[in-house]
Amino acid sequence: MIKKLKISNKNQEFLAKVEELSGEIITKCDQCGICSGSCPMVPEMDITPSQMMRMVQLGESEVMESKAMWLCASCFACTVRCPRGLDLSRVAEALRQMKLRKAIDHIDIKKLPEDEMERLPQIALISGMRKFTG
Amino acid sequence: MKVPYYPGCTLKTKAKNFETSALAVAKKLGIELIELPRWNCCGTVYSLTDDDLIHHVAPIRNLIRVQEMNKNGLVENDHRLVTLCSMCFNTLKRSNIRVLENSDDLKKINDFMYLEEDYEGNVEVIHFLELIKDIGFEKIRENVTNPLEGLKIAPYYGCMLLRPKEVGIDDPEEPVIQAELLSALGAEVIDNPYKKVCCGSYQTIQDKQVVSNLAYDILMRAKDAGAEAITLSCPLCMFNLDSRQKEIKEEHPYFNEIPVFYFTQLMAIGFGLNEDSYGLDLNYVNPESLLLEKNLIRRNNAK
Amino acid sequence: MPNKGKSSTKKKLDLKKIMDRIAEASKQVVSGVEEEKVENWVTIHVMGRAYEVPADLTILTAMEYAGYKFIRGVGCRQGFCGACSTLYRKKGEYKLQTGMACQTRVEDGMFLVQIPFTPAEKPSYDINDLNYDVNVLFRYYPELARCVSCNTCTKACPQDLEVMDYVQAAIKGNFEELAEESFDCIQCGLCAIRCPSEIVQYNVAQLGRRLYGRYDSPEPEHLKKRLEEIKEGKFDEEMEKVTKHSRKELEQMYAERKREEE
Amino acid sequence: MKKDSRVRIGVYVCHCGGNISEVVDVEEVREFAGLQQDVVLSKDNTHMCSDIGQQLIINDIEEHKLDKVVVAACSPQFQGETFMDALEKAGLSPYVVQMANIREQCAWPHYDNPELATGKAKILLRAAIAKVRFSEPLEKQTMPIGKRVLVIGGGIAGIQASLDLGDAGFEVYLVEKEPSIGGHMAQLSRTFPTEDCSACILSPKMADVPSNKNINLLTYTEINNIEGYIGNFKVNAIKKPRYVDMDKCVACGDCEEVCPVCIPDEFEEGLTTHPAIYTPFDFAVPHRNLIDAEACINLQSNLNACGNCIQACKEDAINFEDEPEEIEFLVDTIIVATGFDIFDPSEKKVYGYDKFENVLTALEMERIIVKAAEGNPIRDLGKRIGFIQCVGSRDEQVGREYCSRVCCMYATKLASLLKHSDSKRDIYIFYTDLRAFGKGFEEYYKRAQNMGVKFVRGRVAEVFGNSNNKKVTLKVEDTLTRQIIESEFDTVVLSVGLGLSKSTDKIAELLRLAKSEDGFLKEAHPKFKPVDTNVAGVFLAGTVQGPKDIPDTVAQAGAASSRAIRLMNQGEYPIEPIVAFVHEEQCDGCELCIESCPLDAISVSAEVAEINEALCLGCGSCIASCPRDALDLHLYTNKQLLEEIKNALEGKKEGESRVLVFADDTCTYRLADSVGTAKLSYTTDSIIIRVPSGSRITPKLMLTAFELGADGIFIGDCEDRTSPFPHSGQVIRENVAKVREILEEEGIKPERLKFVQFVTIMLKGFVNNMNELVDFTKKTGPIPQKKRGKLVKGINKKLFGEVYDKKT
Repeated sequence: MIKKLKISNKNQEFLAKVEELSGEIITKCDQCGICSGSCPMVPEMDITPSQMMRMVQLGESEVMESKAMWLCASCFACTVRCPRGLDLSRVAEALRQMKLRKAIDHIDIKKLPEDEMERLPQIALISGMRKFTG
Repeated sequence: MKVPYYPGCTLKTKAKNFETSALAVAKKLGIELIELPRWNCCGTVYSLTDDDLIHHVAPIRNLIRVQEMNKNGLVENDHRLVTLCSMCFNTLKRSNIRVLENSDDLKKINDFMYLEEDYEGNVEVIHFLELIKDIGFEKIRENVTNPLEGLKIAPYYGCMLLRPKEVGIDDPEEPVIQAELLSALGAEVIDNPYKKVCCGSYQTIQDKQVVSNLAYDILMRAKDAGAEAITLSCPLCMFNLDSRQKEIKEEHPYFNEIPVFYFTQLMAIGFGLNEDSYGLDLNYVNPESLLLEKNLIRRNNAK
Repeated sequence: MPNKGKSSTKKKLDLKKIMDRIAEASKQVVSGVEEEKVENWVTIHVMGRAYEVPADLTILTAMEYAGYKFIRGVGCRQGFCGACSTLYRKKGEYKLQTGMACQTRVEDGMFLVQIPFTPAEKPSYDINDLNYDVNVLFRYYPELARCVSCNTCTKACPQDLEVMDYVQAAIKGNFEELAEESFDCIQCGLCAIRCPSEIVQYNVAQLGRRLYGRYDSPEPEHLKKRLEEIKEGKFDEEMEKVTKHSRKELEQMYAERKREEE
Repeated sequence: MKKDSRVRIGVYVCHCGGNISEVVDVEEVREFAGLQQDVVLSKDNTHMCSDIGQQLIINDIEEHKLDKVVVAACSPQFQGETFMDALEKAGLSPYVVQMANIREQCAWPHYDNPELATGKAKILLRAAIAKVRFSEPLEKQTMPIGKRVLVIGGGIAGIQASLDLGDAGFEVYLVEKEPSIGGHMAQLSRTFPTEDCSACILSPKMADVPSNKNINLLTYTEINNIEGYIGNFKVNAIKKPRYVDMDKCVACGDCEEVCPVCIPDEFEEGLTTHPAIYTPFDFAVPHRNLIDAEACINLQSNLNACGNCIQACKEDAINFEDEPEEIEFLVDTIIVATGFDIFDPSEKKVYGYDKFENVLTALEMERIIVKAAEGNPIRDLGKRIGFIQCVGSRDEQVGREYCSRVCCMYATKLASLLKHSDSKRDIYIFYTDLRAFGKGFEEYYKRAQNMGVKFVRGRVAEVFGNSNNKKVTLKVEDTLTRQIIESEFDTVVLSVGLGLSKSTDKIAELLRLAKSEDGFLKEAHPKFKPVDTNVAGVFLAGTVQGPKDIPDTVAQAGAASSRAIRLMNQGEYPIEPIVAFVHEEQCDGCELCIESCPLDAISVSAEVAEINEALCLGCGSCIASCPRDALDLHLYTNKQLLEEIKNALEGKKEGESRVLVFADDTCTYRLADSVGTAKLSYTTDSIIIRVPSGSRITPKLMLTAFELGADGIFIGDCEDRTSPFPHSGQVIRENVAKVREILEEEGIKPERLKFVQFVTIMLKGFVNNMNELVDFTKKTGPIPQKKRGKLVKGINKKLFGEVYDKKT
């Protein structure tokens, strides 16, 4: 059903926090969608990157429940193409860090099956733990 | 010419073939890659939040080791640090840029590592491909004794070598550096439109299905364009594009596998070096049938 | 139904007697101290509470002097068993120092707390069915991948080991360096307590040393030769002779034994 | 009252209907003025600016033989002109009146403290009297100016301007580097929003140009050099050789049949070719052939490889000995109309313009549509066509953040033309904001939607090729439904943005024209002088000043012509009297001052510096470069400023700290007035002294002010971007740095000297800066007299070092 959204400066703190952590001026994004068109992970996502930016702009903290922010592979395809010079990978990192820094890990490494643990190279384990655990 | 060299954690075990082929190739080109003493893991991913300094300690300590190498004469006044894995290259170079642009971050990091000497900021992080480009593809051509005739290869760049702009070693939209290298080796270069699409990187530990879907797209695009093999320069891309072909096969039974090489392996083959420097045993998709078909390796030592 | 109730009444424990014997034992350790002879005293704060103790005692003996009874967190008293790990700050210094209670002399104004046991889960494994590969370390200690190389562990190590170096060696899969660098580790847990990535360095090192020992470290030649000699019965006759003597005679023989020159 | 034969000054203190008298004790100030040296009469009046007030002054000048007048009232920027006219009516030079700003810069900001306000009013008045005492009776000067104008660029802007000026009877030189006039408009198919055919409306206008006797049309000609100034621009141009005699050639086309060479046709954006000898396009003006020297094999092999065209030409018009011809002429004003270049899409590799055949620029599409309409189509566009908007506009990645304004509408036009010619076509326009802002635009946009052109809100991320078919795939997010579109198209049109044409850089350099941040040429003032430039007599018209459509371009061409006519019509051009001049007796021709002037207005001949008054803008930044104090500035002479400073600092009580504020006329002085008007109060320990630019205050004057008792100096100027003077900010920074160094050597805190650049809306900023500096001087206490004494001694040696010792 269509959600009623109250636009007020009440949810400014969420926007301010994300802007501070990411160092990006999120209100600068004019929703052109180039990031979504460039993102390799977008087929797996529940909301598109530009939608993620829009939710942050409006201070909708429900964005923290999205799958998309965890699917970002920090590959900077959006960064090199954003016409407004924004770095969406830093916004996604900020969202992830707001969860991880409260010691809420995104994955439980122990649940990885044994054969996976045998095959995974260190570079996968280290980068994965860095991005998915606080 | 002696140059400080940073292997990166995976190049000692799962990606040993990347290192062995690179060292052999470098030696042939007259470059001695001197491994950084007491190097530590680069942290793999550059930390993107503004207020996070701790994750820059690891990369900067490696740069201090380069300073030490110059001071204790291991290398003569060469402040370049050559990396092989594009992830290490990206992380080290970006941390270097960050502290050079932000002097009080550098001061904090130097204060934190009070057991180490201060990082003075004069190290230049480069990738092995840049070193080859400086030497010139002509010199590469001269060293080729076993040209890769008839081998159709689609170079794959991924993201860490090209993006973001202040770090990339080539044009982020139309990279050509691997293509030039491969043609210097005599191979036929195939342009894969997905050559700069990310392999999914660390998503591979969260959901291997996501990565295998992406890898399937990238590999199919290359095969559609006529490629018989892929070259790349990162152990994580290698895992996601090479080892994950196991998962791709399970989902797409008629998908026939395509060998994936580190570009240094093909250089070693092209230079006709002895075969144990190729390290083909560590490649998941066995490339030997392809190489035999193009008679680039001899029958007797094929497994 | 376990017969729990029955066994407990059978032999009534005399708790008071036990406590007295312990107090007697600890007193006996500290008995050498005559208060009036001591010239200089220092104030130390144990878990926040101040005590006046003689200046030349170690943290361990000073705490015992102050009346602490150690059931856990004490062992060899010689600094090599790693049981009495302690965190302390000296007066006016921001640095958080580490040390073995039995090896660190008290100083005036020292704030200290003993960490009898570093909470660390110890996964069980059978060394024989592990293959000699770096991923084994990650399988049992995945947090190893979280190391940010901040070197805090090295600063915490009372044995002055290059802890971060051997953790990095573990990540690189260089078992030899891991075994070499971590050899003198006394498992005191101070590195693990301080690690921001929650790595249990000493357990990782232990697994690494076992794997290296089991699969890689060179066979000790002289040990192999000696084992053959025993198998061939070279020492049977002497063994026979020794087992005949009584305990007293053995103690006697031991005291008079011929010492090898230094 | 004291009588003194030397100078007779009249002082008038205004009540301003209570605005001043309610705060400042006007009687006390009037009496104080009367006691000042050379003041022969001092009166007060309720409204000095009224006719009665002015008449009072005129009568007194007559009756009391006054030489100079001081009016203590409002801001000179408010009523300055009124009193200058009054003096002129009374037969005096308009430049011997001085206003003391005791309303906006005294009564209003210090309304809460009448006693201190009165004290400050007296100081302001005494400083004004000192300044007027040494004012020079200058006459208004003018320069003769003719009726000749140069129009650079033969696009629609240049054509329209030339026709307007030609019709108005002015002699026009229209210089166009291409073989024909017409510019990019000639290439267009139809024009939005009316869809009338571009060639049909343009060719009659083009035909009017050669038939207008006042216009000298110089095509295939490039500007080589321009020197001089308004009323005296010396232009040197080079007419490239056409190798075809313009009088004989009738453009019959016989030569084109026999020419073996064929090269890409620039006019057709390279889609078709033409022989080495060709006509630019069918309605070209002049409609003559020419030979492309690089392509012609005969010219390349010194005339013995071919010659077919010579035989074929019945009019014997081919002339291989043609040489470039240098032309020189004088003009009084210049209109720059050099137009735009489209963004080169190969810079945006992600759209694959160089990789895929069927990815075109909008200009190429224009030619394709024209050719199709003429019946010889060049290319089959297929059924599915996609337009990509904002290619090279609104994009920081290619350093072009501005919107090119025209692409949304030309894309809509091309789409509706394509839909019109084949309704089964499936046409999409991928946009972020569809900008249809002009007259009739919205209706035209709706019409296109009615025709079934589909508009998708999302910016295309990438164009992929397909190996199996010729089509290309667009990857774009439809941001309204948050879905990712990946679909094939037969043709993709890149709506490329507009950028400054490359050839303009040279013109801008020659005329020293500034560029705005978007890279186009900068207008003197975005609102009030949109077609003027910072160089007198040079005007802009069309897309050279920024992207715009044809109606706006034509309007600007008319505006530029009228601005030029406004100057040339009077036959003389008034010179602002605020210009630099040289005390010849002190100048030893050391030439140090030459580089200091950004407009090269200073030259040295016969060992004496000379100022070109037409070029000098009056910023005064050259004065600091002269070690001999030989340079000066009318209306703000060294003597006047010295006296003004001395009187502003006199009578400082014990422990009182006084700050001098040198406010530049364009930004800071106007800002101080608006602070007063807004009744924002600030400290009374500050005296504002008006200067044309902050760079007028030389290090010597600053140090003298410190020596005479100033505890703090505050220089205010415009920001570099908005300053009317090209490099005043830079000069001030250098001067301030030198003075701070000397202050530090003498153990005086350098923070006492402050330089702030203002925008005229920073009211709070002005007040805070002012209060901060005064608080700082109060906190650190007044400068000990012993230290003040050593500041100016040997100042030239410190500032100029060995140069100063150069023995003449």
